[in-house]
Amino acid sequence: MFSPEIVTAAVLNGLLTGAVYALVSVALTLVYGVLHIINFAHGATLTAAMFAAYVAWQAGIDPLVAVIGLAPLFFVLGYAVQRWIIGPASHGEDRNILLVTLGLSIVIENVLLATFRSDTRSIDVPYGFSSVDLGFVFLPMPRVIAFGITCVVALLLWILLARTDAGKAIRAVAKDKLGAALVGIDVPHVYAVTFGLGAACLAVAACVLLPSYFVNPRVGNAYVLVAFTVVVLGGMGSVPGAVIGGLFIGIVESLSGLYFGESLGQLGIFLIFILVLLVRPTGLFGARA
Amino acid sequence: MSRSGPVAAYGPILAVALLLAMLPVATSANTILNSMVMALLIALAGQGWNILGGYGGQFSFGHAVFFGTGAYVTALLQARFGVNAYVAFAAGIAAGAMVGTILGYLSFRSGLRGSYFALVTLAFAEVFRILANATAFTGGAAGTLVKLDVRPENFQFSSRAVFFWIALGLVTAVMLGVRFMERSRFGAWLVAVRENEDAARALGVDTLKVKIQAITLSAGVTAAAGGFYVQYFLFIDANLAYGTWISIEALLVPIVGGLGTVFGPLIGAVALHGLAEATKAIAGRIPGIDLALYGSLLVLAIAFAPNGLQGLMAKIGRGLSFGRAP
Amino acid sequence: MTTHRFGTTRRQVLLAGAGLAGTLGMPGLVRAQAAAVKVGVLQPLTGALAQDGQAGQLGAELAIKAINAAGGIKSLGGAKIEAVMGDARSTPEGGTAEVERLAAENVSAIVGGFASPICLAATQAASRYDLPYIVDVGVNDQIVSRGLKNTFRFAPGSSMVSGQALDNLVKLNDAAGKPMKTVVLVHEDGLFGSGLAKLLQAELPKRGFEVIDTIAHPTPARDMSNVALQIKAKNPDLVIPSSYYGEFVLLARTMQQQRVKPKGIYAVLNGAASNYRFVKEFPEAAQFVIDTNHWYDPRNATAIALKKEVEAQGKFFLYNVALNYSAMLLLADAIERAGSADRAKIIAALETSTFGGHIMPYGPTKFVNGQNTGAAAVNTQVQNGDIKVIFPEAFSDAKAVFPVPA
Amino acid sequence: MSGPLLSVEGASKRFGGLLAVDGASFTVERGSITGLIGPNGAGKTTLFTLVAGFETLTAGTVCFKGDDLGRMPPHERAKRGITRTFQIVQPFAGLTVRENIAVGAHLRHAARGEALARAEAVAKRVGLGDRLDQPASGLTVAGRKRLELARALATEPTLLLLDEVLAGLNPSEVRDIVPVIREIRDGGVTILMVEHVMQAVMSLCDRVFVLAQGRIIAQGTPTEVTRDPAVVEAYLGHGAAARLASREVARG
Repeated sequence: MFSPEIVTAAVLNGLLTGAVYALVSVALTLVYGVLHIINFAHGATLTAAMFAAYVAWQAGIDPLVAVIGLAPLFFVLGYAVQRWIIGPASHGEDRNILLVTLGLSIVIENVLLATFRSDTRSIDVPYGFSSVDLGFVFLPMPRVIAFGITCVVALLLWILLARTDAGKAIRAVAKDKLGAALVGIDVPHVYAVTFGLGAACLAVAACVLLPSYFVNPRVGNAYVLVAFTVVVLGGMGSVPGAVIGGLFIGIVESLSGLYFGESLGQLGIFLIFILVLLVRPTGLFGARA
Repeated sequence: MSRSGPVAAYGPILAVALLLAMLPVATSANTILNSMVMALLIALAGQGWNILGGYGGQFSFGHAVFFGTGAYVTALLQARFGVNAYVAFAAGIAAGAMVGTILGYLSFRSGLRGSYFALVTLAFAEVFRILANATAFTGGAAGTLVKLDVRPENFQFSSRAVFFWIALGLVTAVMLGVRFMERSRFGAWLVAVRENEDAARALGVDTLKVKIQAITLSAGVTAAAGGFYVQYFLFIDANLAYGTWISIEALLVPIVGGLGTVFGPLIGAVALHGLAEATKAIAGRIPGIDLALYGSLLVLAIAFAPNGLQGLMAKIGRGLSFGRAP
Repeated sequence: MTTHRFGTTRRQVLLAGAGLAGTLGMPGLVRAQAAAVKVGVLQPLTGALAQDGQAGQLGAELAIKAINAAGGIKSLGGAKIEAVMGDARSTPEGGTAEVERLAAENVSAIVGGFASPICLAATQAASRYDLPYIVDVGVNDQIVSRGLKNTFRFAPGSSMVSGQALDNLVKLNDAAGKPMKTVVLVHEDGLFGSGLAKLLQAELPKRGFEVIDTIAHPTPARDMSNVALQIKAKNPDLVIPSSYYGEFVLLARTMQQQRVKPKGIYAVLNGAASNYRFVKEFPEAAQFVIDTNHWYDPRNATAIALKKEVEAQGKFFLYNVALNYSAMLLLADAIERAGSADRAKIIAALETSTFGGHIMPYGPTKFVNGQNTGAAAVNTQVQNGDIKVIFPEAFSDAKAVFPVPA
Repeated sequence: MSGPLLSVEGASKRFGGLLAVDGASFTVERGSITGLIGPNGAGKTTLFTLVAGFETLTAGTVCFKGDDLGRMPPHERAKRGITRTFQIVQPFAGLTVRENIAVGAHLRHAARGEALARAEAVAKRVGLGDRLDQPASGLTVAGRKRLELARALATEPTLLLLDEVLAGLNPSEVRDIVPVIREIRDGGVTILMVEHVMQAVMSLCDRVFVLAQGRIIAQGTPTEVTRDPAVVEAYLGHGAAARLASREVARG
């Protein structure tokens, strides 16, 4: 039905889109894996980060430069929010965490609305319209860069988790928070660090997303459901699972969009999501719940 | 509560209902009536959620799937097949309940619990939303309009007060039903499932069956809210029917009001509705400020009343009685 | 029936007030005491449609400012118009709740709504009070086809717009020597996109065009690469998109990235091609995009002055501003002729309106079953960083660039 | 009626590479208290869950009143008259003692009033009569053990499966609860218990089966079994029996 060129191009495009999904999902899965909560404020945080990148751009800083400052900034913000708002307000109860993050997402979205109004804004970076020409397909430069940065971030995160003491502490808390507390790990601190890492990942995602996308006070929500799908597919709490799952979903979405239409393409994602949950809720890529 | 007689059990519900029923007599302000109709509608949807989430401990993030099915079936049967509105409304409830049975069978049979169950419901709602948006039969993205023909036999009334009474009647009936459930074997088993599934199974509780029955009931009640929505606004589209807003409202009100309690959803709905109106009145003209305030107050409420408003009131009550003690 | 009794009572009070003003018959005295006429301005100020809602509100406010500055409603002794703002929160429930509040605050009429679902719910709620309601944008045809006596739509509905879009396209194409033969339709699967696509699919072949593909996409869409790729593969002469702002921006940008260059982009009721933000942010991607949409009359002196005023506030002169400005003037004219703030009289005055003092490229207003048959959409084209009207010629301020030079 | 109440034939359960229960066979006679003992990791609890239906057999059969239970789920078994307790107590924490027990009573009594009355009676039997309206979460460990027992008893079982119901109790608490268990049996309920507290096993059980590494290695009265060299070896390690025997010979 479609020529091989288009199909190949669709796969490559899906891969590039998938990289952003991966980044957004890594943040989600990290928080889930350690805190065992579903963070309802995930989308709003992404939106906030995109507005931060937008403000930086208005001040003359390219998002790809701004990321150097925004990622640490969002780490600190994420840390603070978990440590001093979500943690204390939720009294450690799952349903309260759910409500607190829900409340936070309402606050974030509407503060953004009050500040920036609801206009959909986009930025025109110098490399915005340049492409990598593969002969049969043009790959948009901003998204190629996004792909590269995602790979770097995933690698850094993996090193952090696997090779550093902080990573060990995070993994210990994820496995058994009581045990971790018994051996002297400061669990609230680890929670906050994890939350901060998640927010930092979102800041990176925001910075690579902005040059090729747009921003308005509700934009983050478009990525949340997909991120959930990716996280479930990759196994809740599994970082490598989220990366592979993100890329996979990107390709599936692209191809099903091509063959079944864009609207039903998203349907395809959710059907996969439901199927995986019903058949193998621990995810396709291992990671025992 | 376990040994109270029928008067203590059902009396307060009827008393509250009677008191509320006076509202249209006390005020003819349609602003208030409309606002209360919406609050009751959310209370109804939330009571549905409460049956499964509050009593059964199965948190759904996708009750929109039931609300929307109730709404669409009610609307489509009238708009496409000229079915009588009341029949369509009943069919909407049945259809919603059926979707609940199927969804429950699929997910509970696979042993989904906790976050996994929450996510699968979310995904189902999203699938229904996309389908309703893309299918010609549902009117696609343009939605379905019920013909405006204000006659009581069409479940359309010129007076907001009548809608108010109907909504109140539905909420009251469901509250009585939930109280009855609380005092039945099914209710005891459902709570046992929430508290500890393995222990319940050991005591002879068919947990799968109980959960499926609970989600069926739950879905039927929330579907009733959807059907009522259609009769009130005479219009439904995919985002209204299956959007996340109703899933969130439905879970928010019982949690805020008091999870697994008969009055929780009603208290939560009235409180949250009042909060939204109040913040709107305070916030002035900059868009978003009111909702930001609303969100902040929500977070504060959870921080200081973690067991819902009823828990808070109970705490205050205890505090007062301790204070009075010599 | 409580509501009706309540409504009647209020109306009787108002009637008594108007009668009093009439019997006094002393303009000077009355002017000093003339009670303001309350008018509801209902817009989605928060939520998904807030951008449009805020623009609409601005238009209504500017109109009220102008009316009051010019002496208010003369037949009511110079009564000022007082706006009561309502936020529909981008949902039908929100719209209904605000109509109830506005009705309780005794407004004489309501202007606005913007989105079709909001308009459907709000007009119906207003009809309970026989409260005149002027729909500003809401293009769904069912808004005015339900037989609500209180409902008037100043702007064209979707069938009118799409009919005009087709007619104008044929004329443009004929004038250019029929360079366009093949068409790809791209539409959002939301409220107006799918209906429009269906209509175009049926009508275009009758007018000599071949629709070689129809591509639907969701809102929000995260990626338009596939759509661009498919367009590239089909290589049509003309692309007809109907999408909301964000998605069209994505599409236009992606097409540019993928070097997809059809001979023309002819949009219908497009969110972006008539939006200065898009033109400003992506001048290259926006260049020569044609839209069929609501637009102000660029030759109208008031419109030009108004545009300056809005832009001086650092805001964009979106069509919502012009439409709500005009709709409010239309309402003021009806109140003037009714000589009363009474709802029924305003409805009667609107029914017989021939109002021509608006800033839209329309003829005199004439309502048939609530629809202004004098309304019309025009073709705009982005030319060198500005949005120009290119068709019909009676209102144009630039010549069409059609087809786009390769 | 003839034949044992419960007979397990060649029961095996494999978890991945681990054979937790390996062809175990034993019987429980009507009206008896039968013990299932063995060192840690012997597979007692697994065998127990197989009988209760919480796990399915890899091989073998579990017959109750002569019928093969096959893959019957736990709640069906409870209806047939097999009810278990949990080693780690699993109270319905949010409910009162009365409501907890009523859940069990509802199995045979649909009406709420009856179930509550029944719960009260059972609570008195196990010594919880004065704590009926306390929340279950507020009970002491001993109280929770009694609650576990009461809930199971409220289902009116024919065969009661007690999983280390005495574990975690101090000696005086054990002394208090042993007669309760005996009374239950005297009331006509057959009991199969997995137990670690040997003192209780010795005083309660009519017959004992010893499980080691997934196999039944010995059976008999408590006294017989404790003299069995295989059992001593299983508990104390290889060669222990011989050493003990030689010591006794030397003393004798």
